[in-house]
Amino acid sequence: MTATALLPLLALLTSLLAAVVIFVLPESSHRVRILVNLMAALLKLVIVALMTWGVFHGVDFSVSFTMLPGVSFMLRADALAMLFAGLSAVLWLFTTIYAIGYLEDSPNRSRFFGFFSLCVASTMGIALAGNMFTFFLFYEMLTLSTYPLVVHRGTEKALRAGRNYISYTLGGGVVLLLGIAWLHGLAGDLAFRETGHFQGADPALHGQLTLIFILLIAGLGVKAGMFPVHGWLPQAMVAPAPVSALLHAVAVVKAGAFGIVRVVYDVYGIDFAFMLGLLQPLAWLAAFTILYGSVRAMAQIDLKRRLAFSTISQVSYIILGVALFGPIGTVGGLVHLLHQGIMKITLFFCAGNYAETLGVHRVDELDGAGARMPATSTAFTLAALGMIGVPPLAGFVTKWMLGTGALATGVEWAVVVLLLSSLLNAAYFLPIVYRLWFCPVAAPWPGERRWGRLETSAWLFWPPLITTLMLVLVGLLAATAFSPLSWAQLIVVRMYLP
Amino acid sequence: MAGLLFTPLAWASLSLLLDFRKGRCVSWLGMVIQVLVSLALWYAVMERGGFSYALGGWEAPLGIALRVDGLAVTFVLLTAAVATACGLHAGFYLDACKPWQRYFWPLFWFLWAGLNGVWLGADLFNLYVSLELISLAAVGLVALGGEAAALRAALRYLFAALLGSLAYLLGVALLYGRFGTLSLALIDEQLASCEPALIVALLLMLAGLALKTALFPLHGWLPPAHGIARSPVSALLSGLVVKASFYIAARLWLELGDRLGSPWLAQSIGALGAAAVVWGSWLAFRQPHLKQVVAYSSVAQIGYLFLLFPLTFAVAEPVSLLAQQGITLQVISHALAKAAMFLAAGNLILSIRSKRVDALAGVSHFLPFSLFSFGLAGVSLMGLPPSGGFAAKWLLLQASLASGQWWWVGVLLLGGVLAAAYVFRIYRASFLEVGDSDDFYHPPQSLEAIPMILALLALGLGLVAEPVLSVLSLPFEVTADVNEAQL
Amino acid sequence: MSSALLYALAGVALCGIGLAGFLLLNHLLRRLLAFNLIGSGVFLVLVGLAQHRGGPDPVPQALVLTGIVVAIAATALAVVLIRRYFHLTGRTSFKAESEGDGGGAGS
Amino acid sequence: MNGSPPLVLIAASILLPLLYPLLAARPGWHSISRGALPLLPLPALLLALLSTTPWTLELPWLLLGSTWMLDELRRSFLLLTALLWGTAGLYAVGYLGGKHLRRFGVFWGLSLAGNLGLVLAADIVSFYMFFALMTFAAYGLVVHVGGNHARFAGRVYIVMALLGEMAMLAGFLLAARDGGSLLLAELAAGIAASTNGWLMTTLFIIGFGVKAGLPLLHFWLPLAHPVAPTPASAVLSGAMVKAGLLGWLLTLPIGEVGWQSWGQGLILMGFAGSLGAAVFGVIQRDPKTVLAWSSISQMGLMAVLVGAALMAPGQVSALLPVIALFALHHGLAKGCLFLAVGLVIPAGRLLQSFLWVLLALPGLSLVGMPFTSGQLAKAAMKGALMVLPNVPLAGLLPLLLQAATLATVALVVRYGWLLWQQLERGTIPASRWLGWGLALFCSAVVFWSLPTVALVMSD
Repeated sequence: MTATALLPLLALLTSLLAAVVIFVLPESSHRVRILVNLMAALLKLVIVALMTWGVFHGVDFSVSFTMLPGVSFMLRADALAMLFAGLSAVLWLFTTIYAIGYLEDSPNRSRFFGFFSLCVASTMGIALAGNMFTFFLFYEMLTLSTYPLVVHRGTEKALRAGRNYISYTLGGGVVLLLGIAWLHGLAGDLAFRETGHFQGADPALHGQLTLIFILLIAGLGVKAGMFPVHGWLPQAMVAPAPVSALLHAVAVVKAGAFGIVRVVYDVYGIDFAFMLGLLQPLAWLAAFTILYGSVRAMAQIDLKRRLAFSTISQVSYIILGVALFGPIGTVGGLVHLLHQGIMKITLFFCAGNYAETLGVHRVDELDGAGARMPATSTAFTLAALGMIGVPPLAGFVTKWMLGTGALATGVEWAVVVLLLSSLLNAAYFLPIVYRLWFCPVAAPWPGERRWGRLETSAWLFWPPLITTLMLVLVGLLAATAFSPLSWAQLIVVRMYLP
Repeated sequence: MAGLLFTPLAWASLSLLLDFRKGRCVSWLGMVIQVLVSLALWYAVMERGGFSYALGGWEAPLGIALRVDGLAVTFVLLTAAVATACGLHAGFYLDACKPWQRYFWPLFWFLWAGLNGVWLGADLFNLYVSLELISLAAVGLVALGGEAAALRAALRYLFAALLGSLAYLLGVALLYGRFGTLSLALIDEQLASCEPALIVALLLMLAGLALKTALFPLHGWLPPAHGIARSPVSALLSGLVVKASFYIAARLWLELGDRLGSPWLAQSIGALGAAAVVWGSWLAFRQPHLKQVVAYSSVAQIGYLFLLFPLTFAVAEPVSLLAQQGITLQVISHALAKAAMFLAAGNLILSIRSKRVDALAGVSHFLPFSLFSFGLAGVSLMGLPPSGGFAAKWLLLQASLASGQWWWVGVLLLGGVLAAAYVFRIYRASFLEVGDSDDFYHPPQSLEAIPMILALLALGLGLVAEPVLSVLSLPFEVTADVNEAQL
Repeated sequence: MSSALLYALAGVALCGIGLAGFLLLNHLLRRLLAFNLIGSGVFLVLVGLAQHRGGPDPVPQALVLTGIVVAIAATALAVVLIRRYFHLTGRTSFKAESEGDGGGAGS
Repeated sequence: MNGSPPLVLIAASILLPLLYPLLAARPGWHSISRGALPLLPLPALLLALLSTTPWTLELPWLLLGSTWMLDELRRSFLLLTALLWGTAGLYAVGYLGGKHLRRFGVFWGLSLAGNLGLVLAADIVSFYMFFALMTFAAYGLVVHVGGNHARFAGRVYIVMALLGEMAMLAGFLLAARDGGSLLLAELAAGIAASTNGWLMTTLFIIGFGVKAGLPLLHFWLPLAHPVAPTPASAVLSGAMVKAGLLGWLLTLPIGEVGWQSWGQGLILMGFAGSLGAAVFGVIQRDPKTVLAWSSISQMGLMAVLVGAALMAPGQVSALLPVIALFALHHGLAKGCLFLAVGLVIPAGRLLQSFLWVLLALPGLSLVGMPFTSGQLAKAAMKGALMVLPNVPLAGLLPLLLQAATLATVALVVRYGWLLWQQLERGTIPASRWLGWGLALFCSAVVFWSLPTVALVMSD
């Protein structure tokens, strides 16, 4: 087996094997587990970096074998895959570090980290999947491996959220499966290809293809938290903070969004999807979700719930970008995949820090937290501003690209949506920022813990700061060669100019 | 090949003479031999294709004709795997102190012999005998629990099985009266036109077999029997025994159905299967006892199998092939997954000392291993990738879409969702945190490892479905040189 | 009407009677007997219908012999179970207990 | 980069205030971080003084590819910004107590970095970035004091600022598409050529109008400027509102033909603001509020000048220096006036009279008294406006200008009266005196020798 075939498998196996090792380790061997976790995360980062470098230079990493008659299991690393793989590899490292600190002294860590690794393995698989079938395989694996994470706390509330989560996602999975199976029956085993497969499809098939498209998007939309199938997301907030971070920033919602990108570009082909008249409704739906999520977020008092509705809103940016039918909009959507991940993970890390260090979960309890935890609050503030789209932070770059893309294709109303959404974002983020910095402490923190020199445990302290640095840098240095923006441009160049 | 039948029979007699512990040692040796023989058969079929073999040189109809092809050898291997796992598990699981437990081993071996007889049987009457052997052994195993409820379940099972067998036998009688032969292959050759008597015969046989397979609405006997039996027994029954009668029904249908069947018949059998999927799953969701959940899940999963009938009737050859492959994978994956599930459920029940689902609270804290096996098996039942259940579902989906019978698509998908509902109900119960005290019994690791291995096999089946299916499609060629096949 | 057909029809009639008994009777032993009746009917059909080559056909005879052996074994097993059941519960039918709680005392 | 100052100076002028928060946020370093306040704009001041020739700096790695530059217009704004922030910073050293000092330092540094950066920025994205940085950081200055008033003012400020930012962003997005370039310099041509020109112009007028206190967009100004700490009010009113003016100058299609009516509209709005603000201003009871209304009034006059430039493409080269001059004059004078609110009356009678003379000086300058910067600015403005063709209400123009002067007088008198009543006896730290004195010195003396002023005068 050559190196090009080996690397994608290795990228997958690092976390898969880590999961197995962690499951086998006894609950009490914390040090070994930490070591395994970190080593696997670092190793994966190296592998992904290698592959990214290779893909940049046009190396084709792929491996496949036949699973069922007419269906093959296929891993392939193209530029788009590396975008997502890179995101999950980088953020996995930080989330792992964070989770180690967050779950210190809590029960069931073996189970938690096992499924955590499994979840990342699935995400990696989703990123590297070379056809719809393989994608679905990992997509469902993701559903299953996140369930134990969501219900980790084992409370009645967590279990209810878990049931909701699993009903939504499995339901979506069923719809997706139907779409994929139908498509497979119609067109055979479809490997992802930059220009799609249906460029010159028989007009008689258009009706069926439209229906399949709707099925696929509906199935994927569940995970992407699109209206009206977003209901699981705010409830899944009962999960521990690192899980929420992972769910929102990397794994679940992104898997849905990434799948939609794959379907639109690499299965249907953007031109064909446009010709079928499918992108317009998708854009409307995305726009509505953007506004809906923001409006709902304003009414939430629980910090993590507010963040959850914000995710619903933000993920639809990606879909909007895809649906804009233009290279610049696509760049915006793809970049948002990454940027939103970095920003959202920072926000969740911070929310987790407040909860863990101060015992604070609600927005109105945050008064004056800025003075007590300045670094965390700075991170939160910057990420929130980034979400609003304040330059030079990550969110601005995407908003700018999306806006430019919308204008370039003559979709002026999308710009209005973007601006409105920015205002709404400001309306629900800025009050928090205000409370952090400008309100005096009203009452002693309900569950404050002292950690010595740093404002919180070092495991919890550094990850949000590093991701904050990243979210500043990806915006500030957007024009440099290996920035997410440039990478997205590379993808789009390869997608639009085959 | 004869070894496959004789080894179990010999061991059955042998272990009849011994008590439970000695029988255990002897039986383990027998399992090794049996597995080796099965592998050898597989090797032989791979080398030179399937073949027929007359036992002891006696030709049919008075002799016992055996016939092996890719499908048969797949099932032989499956039986070897599942039975070995259950046997190993039973060796640790069953309470050696109770005197009547020593009958486990003979019954176990008779069961195995009967199963191999069904897989390899070439004529209708030998299939009947094998079926009866299976039924009697299985009833015995169910009754092994010794309590009144177990006896009651066993009796109900026995009556259902006997009635089914007789209906089948009546069909056989009618066929023999018409053709004067018992060989399926010969009947297939002679069958030209569709006569009412033949249709009655086919219907009788199918009805009898459906009763034995516990097709909805004839499933009433199964949940009590499977639920009350000891876990390794339940695993055997659910994993293998019901598949035997289905195997015969499927072979009948595939040989004769295209001429004797009608769209109406095919669709109504499919509809019954669909009803089983929905109803079984729903009942599984409602059960208060863990093993009852698993047992009703069997009813639902068996429902899928009967989709074979509509999906192979009057459709193009490739579609029919897809459906057959799908059903075969479903049989295999269900056998593995359900065996794993029953064994894991047995472990869980040992640990929590209660059979109720709501007693599982807190288990995930201390017994993740068995729970994990249970969950992995559940993945296959739900038909989620990469499990064998998913591969099967995928093929069936393709077959339904390609044959234009899209209504089965809904059944397949709905079944998956319902399966998820009852599997996650168990999970939900076990994830509930109730205090930190570990007052659970921890079963030995070997008990925990066995269901895990089975579950992993079920899960991995999807990834290696292609090689498995290639064994399935090994060609059949009649070889005169029968002596070589004496294994 | 040939004698063969007569046998067969008689067999079918026996089957019918047995089946009715099997479904309608509650007492376990009676059900067992009804089962045996069905069995006899089936054997009669098997032997009766297979006369079409003029003389008696040895194959069905052999088959019926085997079938009888199987039926005896099954009956014996059933009797044992019924007896044990009666000892344990004092009942001779399923009806007395509520249906469907077979989950009883397994594992 | 030919003839331009060293790169390190450019970098330092932005980075020093930008990174200052890191210093300010350190606990226990109060005196150091407080003492560093006046030093922050020094590199920028040096940069403004040294840049005798325009320069351009390409930063392709920054954001979406950035360009910074300094031309004559920007240079005068940079001078104003640096001078005012410097003197206000000096004043702040003596003004600030220990309470929330770290927070104040953080926002001060960030606002300053934004204010300086937006002057240097020559491309849309970095301009917008610095503008937003200033806007958001200034919120921290506005609400610094705390309490209901400040919170309300802050809320009005941030809501209006956000609306402005959105209008700006929409305008920039449209302009970037139609102009096909991210350079500010090419915006005007792009807008003029586009069919959506009117939309972009409206968006820019609104977007920057919020900052510049255009009538109907001014609500935040009389609320926010008074509640901020005095040095912050000074920079808000003196320097930051000018950012709105600069935004207009950089984005509106100035110098393009065919925008007469827009120019006329802006002129009318400007006069309306200038006169209307006086009406509201004279009924206020807080000197700082009066000053805030005065800022609106003065910014109205500057809007008149921008309108004039929009109206008469031919006159742009003459008008721009005038606007820059006016901005410089107003910024420094207004800064002095704001800082004066925080002073006290000294003991000696002679000293008192001297103080009152000095206190009156910037006010008189605003009015346009001879030998003050105001006279020069007003004269330049009058001269520029009078030669314009087709000014709306051409006949009324002298009258309007007179009225505007009268409005200024009324406001200054009101301010003086209130100050007379409110100033108390007492002692204040020397640096407060020093800061105010320096501001006054700049406004009254240094002004005349500033390079841009010298340039205008030589014309």
